[in-house]
Amino acid sequence: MFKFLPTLVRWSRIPLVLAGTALLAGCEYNFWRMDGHQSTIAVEGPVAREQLQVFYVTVWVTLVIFVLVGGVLAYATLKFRARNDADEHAEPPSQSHGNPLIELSLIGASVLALVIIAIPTLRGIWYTYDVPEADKANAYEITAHGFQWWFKFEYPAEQAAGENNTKMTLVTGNELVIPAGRPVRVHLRTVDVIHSFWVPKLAGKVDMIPNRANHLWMQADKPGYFWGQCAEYCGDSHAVMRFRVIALGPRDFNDWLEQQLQTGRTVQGNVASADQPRAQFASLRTFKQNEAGISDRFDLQPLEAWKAKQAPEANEDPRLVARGRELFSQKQCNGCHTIRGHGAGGITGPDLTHVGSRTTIAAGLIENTPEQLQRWIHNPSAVKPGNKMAVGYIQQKITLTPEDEVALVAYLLSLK
Amino acid sequence: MELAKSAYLTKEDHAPTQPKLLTHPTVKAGLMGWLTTVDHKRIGFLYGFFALFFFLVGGFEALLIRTQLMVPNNDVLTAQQYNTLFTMHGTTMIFLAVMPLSSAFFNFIMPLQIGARDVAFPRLNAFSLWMFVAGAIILNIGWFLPQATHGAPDGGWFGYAPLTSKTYIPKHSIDYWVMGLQLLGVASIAASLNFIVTIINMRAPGMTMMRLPVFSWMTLITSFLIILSFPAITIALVELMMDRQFGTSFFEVSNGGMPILWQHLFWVFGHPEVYILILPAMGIISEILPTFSRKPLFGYPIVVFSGAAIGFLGFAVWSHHMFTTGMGTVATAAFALATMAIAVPTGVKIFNWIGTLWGGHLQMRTPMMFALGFVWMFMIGGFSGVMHAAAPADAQQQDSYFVIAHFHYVLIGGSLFALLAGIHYWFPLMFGKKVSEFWGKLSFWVIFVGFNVTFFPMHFLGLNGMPRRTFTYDPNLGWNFPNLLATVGSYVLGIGIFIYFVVMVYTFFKGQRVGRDIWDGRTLEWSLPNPPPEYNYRVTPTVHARDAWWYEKNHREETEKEQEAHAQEEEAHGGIHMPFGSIWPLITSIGVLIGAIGVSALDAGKDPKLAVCLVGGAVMFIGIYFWSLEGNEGYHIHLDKDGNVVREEHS
Amino acid sequence: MSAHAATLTIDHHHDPTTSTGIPNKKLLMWAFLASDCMFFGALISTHLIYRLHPPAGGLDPKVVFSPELTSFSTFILLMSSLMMALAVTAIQKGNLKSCRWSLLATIYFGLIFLGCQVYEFNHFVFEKKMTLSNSLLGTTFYTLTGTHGTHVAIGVLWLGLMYVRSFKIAEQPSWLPRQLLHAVTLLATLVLSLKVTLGLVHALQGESTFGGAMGHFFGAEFLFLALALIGYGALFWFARPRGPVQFTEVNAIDVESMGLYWHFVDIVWIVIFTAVYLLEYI
Amino acid sequence: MTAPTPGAIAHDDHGHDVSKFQIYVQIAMLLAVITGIEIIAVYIPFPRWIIVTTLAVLSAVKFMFVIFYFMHLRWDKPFCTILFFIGLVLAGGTAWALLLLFGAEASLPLVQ
Ligand code: HEA
Ligand code: HEA
Ligand code: HEC
Ligand code: CUA
Ligand SMILES: [Cu+2]
Repeated sequence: MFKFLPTLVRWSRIPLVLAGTALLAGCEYNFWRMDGHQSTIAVEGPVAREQLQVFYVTVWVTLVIFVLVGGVLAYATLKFRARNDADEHAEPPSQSHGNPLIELSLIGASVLALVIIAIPTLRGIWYTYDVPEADKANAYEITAHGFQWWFKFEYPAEQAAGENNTKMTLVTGNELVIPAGRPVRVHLRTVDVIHSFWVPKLAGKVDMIPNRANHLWMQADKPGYFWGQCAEYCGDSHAVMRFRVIALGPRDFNDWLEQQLQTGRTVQGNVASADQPRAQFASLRTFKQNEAGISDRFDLQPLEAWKAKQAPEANEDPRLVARGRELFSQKQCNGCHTIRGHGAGGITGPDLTHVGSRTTIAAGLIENTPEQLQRWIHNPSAVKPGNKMAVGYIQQKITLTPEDEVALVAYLLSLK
Repeated sequence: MELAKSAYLTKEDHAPTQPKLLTHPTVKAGLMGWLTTVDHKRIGFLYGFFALFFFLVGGFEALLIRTQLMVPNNDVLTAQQYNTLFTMHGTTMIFLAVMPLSSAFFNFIMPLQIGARDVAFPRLNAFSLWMFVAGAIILNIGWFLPQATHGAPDGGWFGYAPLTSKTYIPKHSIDYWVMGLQLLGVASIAASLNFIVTIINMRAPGMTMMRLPVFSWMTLITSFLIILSFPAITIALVELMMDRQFGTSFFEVSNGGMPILWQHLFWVFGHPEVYILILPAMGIISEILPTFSRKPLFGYPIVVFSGAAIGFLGFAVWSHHMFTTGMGTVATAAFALATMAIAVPTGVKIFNWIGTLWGGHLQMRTPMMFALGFVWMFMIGGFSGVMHAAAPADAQQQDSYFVIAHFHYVLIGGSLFALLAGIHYWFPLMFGKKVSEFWGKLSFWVIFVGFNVTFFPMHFLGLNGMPRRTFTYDPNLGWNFPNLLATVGSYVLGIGIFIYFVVMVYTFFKGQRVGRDIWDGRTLEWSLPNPPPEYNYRVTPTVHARDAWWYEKNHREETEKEQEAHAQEEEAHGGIHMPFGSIWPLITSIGVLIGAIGVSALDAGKDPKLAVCLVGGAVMFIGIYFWSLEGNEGYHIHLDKDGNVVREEHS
Repeated sequence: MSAHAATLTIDHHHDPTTSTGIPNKKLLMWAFLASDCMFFGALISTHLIYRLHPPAGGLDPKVVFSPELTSFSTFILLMSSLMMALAVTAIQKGNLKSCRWSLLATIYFGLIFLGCQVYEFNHFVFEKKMTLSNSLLGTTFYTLTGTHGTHVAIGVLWLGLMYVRSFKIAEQPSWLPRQLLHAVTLLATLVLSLKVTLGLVHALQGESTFGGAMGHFFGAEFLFLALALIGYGALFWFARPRGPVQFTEVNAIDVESMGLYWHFVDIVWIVIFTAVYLLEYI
Repeated sequence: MTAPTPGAIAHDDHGHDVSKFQIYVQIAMLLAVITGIEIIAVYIPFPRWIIVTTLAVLSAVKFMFVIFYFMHLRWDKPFCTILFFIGLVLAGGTAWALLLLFGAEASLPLVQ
């Protein structure tokens, strides 16, 4: 009845060959190269490089063992298998029981292989744990706080201008700017559940655990734009709890700090004049659930995109911005967000003092464009399920008309 | 059998003094026969049945997961559903599929291998089975209740505090997880205690420990791992339950609690647990390879000893799951080295399996195919394990798809392949039928290819930075193609499993009947007719060598004479003692189930929580009390030379 | 055959029907206790870890604990262990009467221990203001000692049922209702005794004069006292000899396994007493 | 049903049965005394480590007396002892490792 089946099996080699070809074709898709934005192979810092080297040692050692052991296994399987009826019914082979000498030497060999792995492992453990003594003085300190589902970054050394000439520690959200070429020591804290701080190209992850003073260090070889990700399951939106790290050369870094220490930017212009044209952008379209919020263009040169973002928007409408500023407190956005100098001091959500100068919002999830920004404030939970901002909308009965949204977007983007 | 076999029990010969309520159920057929059964083979069969059912459920969940991840930014599932699915997939596969499937073999095969007529405590064995079912029910009950306030567990299979506390997941989903695992723990511990006593005390004469079949050895070691590791998670779960239900502060930071403690307690259990999943598999492989190589296992004592070493070392490496928790240099180094050390005894097993093949006459039957597949796949999984053990490298791999790849290679390529091999291997013994070689091999190849296509790309995904437990990913990270490949692979794998099961069910009903000992086996269970009679051995065998049945086959005359002498002796002592069935283990489990529902599903203040718990407790207590009053009497059967029952004596 | 077996002395340390000579039940018990070591190991570790890192502003255990009471209950538990050991030797020698008395004594010592614990918890909660949820110390302390207490309570229950079982009469099919009734009576009487005793302690503490205390005590507890006394009467009645019972030397293994459990609970307390209580006073 | 063969039963039935009662009572007294010493010891103004060691040793002694005498490990097959000590040693080792891990500097809880 199933006579055709052996033929079928023979024919099934074709899809196998096709699959093989597809695998090779996969090169096109970074499959073998593994040089994506979160690659642990295409590393750009000494910590990640050390970790990669340890990894390579393990790969080579196990590969050699695999070839040896696998070779013997394959040989034994092919050599000793029963090939025909005669083999099947032959007398059983000699019933030998073992050979202690072979066992012992193989055990010895395994131990030796493990020693080869253990040495770089130990070195790596000590190296990656903390900034090397020689560099300690040069290290830059930052405190990262995990929230469900975003990151807050504190710069303990920098005092920023607050309300009415007060000073407060500099705080940013979701985009961490660090000096390139300098070790950065990050203190890891969390306000709720366990999160994990992971910038694959710079350093392996370390968890942010409640009631625990963890830290990690990393260093970027040269200026760059890096993808980060929370790496410990932390509830509904763990998958989209991302962040970015931007490493800048000394000059750029100082300039950036300079700008950040200022209070939120106030747009100058004729607020009263009604005849200025409104900033135009497409009215909110409907987004698919989980729709990507990062454009391909942005991806090509993220660092350039970031730099461009530092300058004020081209077609700013002062009237709209002012309206947005009004709405920000009217709609109680200020209850959760801080905008230094604009009378907003909430700490439930990210600091928005310079939100306009970030390339991404909602914890690295979507690009900071008017369209995406409106998508976010229009319905945060559609972007990020279970989001605390959406919870706030419901609890505080915040509703926004399309006009409100447009104004708020203009205002937020003006905060450079 | 427990005491009946013992000299202490002499009351059977009394006139019946059993009150009505405690008359023993004697039905063997029908639903009641199954519910009251204490026969280790029936219990083993039931374990297997439930385990395979839950394997399909867990596999179905996996397919949903893979479907969601097929393309970037997919929206087949919501984040909530996805998180529930991977939690339940992991929990189901580990606790409701692989563990009970191993347990099915422990129950069915181990007593046969050691030449026993039953386990030491048959009713306790039934109790373990029903507790397992109760735990499975609690774990899955949330699917059928309102998702907003109940829902199935969604805290990840290791349920890290404080995410699982009431503050962050107020709904009952976590309560189900806590209670479900708690009941499964009781079931596993009770079963393991039983196996330990059985293996140590119920061996046939001459079956010394160093003649014990390796599968039975691994049963023993696994049982030890279970009784010694489950208490840690029991305590962790108790603490979590106290936090959730009585407002204690074990993991409550505002009162000084340290959530890291949960991780330690969990992994003190969790790592031995993964060896609980692999050691039975290694036992099965150590039976299959010699049989189909027609040679004894190479280096038997070393294989046994390395199994014990793996079990023992397994308790000293738990923190390798916590390399990224900032343990400090010394602790990290210590656990890294200890973890690497495990590669040595594991390697020893691999070497000895190859040594077994060497110089043999390999018969490439389906079980052998799966067994060889196991050796290859487990080796790959083990190597990625060693890569994890190198702590600095693990800082990049932890919680990435590299881990997913590692543990699916050891869990599927390892545990599951071996269990599937075991099903094929013992199927003729259990049911007297044999799966067609063609279909068996076909299912093997489809599963093998599908499995590798699914999980090999995940290594690359992990190295390319894809974190696990993510319901969505962006298209610009280089993960699209491997994910697509993995999803396609998982469908192929699903088809393979589907073929496997269809063939199995077909064979069960319509398969070709085969005679006894079709593989020319080496261990005692193959000396039995198939399916084995309820009393297993007409005459308790006497063991003269390590591969007892092989020896018997080669010394026919001598053993036959010996057996007849034994048969007469046993007959003179009153025939074969059989334990009565009992309903009380089931009643006790039902009581526990009711209580567990009270604890996990109901809100104090709103529902009659306390009342339900008390009712459950009362039922449980009645069950236990009547169980103890019922006594462990049995009846005797007398057999003729061909194993036909000639007389049954009920006392 | 039973008559035949009874004439033989049973070797309680060797069971010829098992591969190792160790009776199955004994082996089961020891394996279970090995497992229980891990259980209490994890629980005690939790307590010690949090003692290692007490939260700022937490309760000071020195202020909460009282060494006198704990020393007393430790002593009581040790004595119960002695009684348990005697019960086992008694039944092994077929001395049923002595076994029953020892079992009862064990039960009573266990009960006193439980009473002390109830008293202690009460005291801590209401006088020292330490509850399960208001402090980390309360959390770990109550969970640990409460779990131990639960073990003791299960032990008492088991002992009680074993005691009742020792009256199971061989030749009467009506033994079941009598067993059930006996068990219920025993448990009820024990609980009542515990309640009355605690009431007495309470009264003695609350009132300044002995007479006042007695007045208070009888006022509050009279009904329970009366019920308890009736219970004791009933227990005596149940315990009247009624013919040969089905509880002999062959049951020694049952008593012995139960004893193993009981002693284990005792040694856990030895550890708790040192690690939880005494360490705080150094 | 295998009847006990006389051979199996003739096995030494330990002559010390008569004195078991006395052994038990003596051990109980000893345990009580040790407990008393422990209670007093904590108030002695010696360095902490001496007292802690003393307490640990004394408790261990009590522990061993109970398991070897009251639980008759002493008279049982050694396998029972091995079985129990597997659990005891693993539990002790795990507890010890946990305490070390939490004692390490890296594990200090956060103090704000
Ligand atoms: C069947 C289950 C099973 C088995 C057998 C193993 C076996 C091993 N596992 Fe695995 N592991 C899991 C199941 C299993 N694991 C699971 C489920 C997780 C994830 C849990 C979660 O996070 O959800 C995990 C996670 C996990 C981690 C944590 C990763 C992380 O989250 O960061 C680590 C780290 O060290 C690890 C290591 C090892 C090692 C060293 C072995 C060793 O035992 C392997 C030894 C075998 C070999 C090495 C191959 C054969 C040997 C030779 C041929 C000899 C010569 C070889 C050498 C000398 C190298 N495993
Ligand atoms: C023994 C354990 C085991 C087994 C066998 C499997 C089997 C599979 N697992 Fe497993 N998996 C885990 C244990 C296991 N897994 C664990 C512990 C986790 C971690 C969970 C966590 O993070 O908390 C995990 C996580 C996990 C993830 C990661 C999820 C994430 O982190 O986001 C993925 C993703 O691909 C995955 C895929 C698969 C697939 C495709 C299979 C396949 O092998 C499945 C094959 C089976 C089938 C395909 C079934 C076929 C059935 C039919 C065809 C019929 C269906 C019909 C009915 C249901 C009636 N698993
Ligand atoms: C209940 C508190 C709450 C309220 C009210 C609130 N937000 Fe937020 N907001 C948050 C939180 C929390 C986040 C971080 C969300 C995330 O990424 O997970 C956030 C994020 C944002 C971001 C993205 C910041 C970044 O860098 O990723 C913007 C922009 C924003 N909110 C604007 C607003 C505006 C405009 C309003 C008022 C209409 C508002 N928020 C009201 C809590 C709030
Ligand atoms: Cu935060 Cu995952
Ligand atoms: Cu592990």
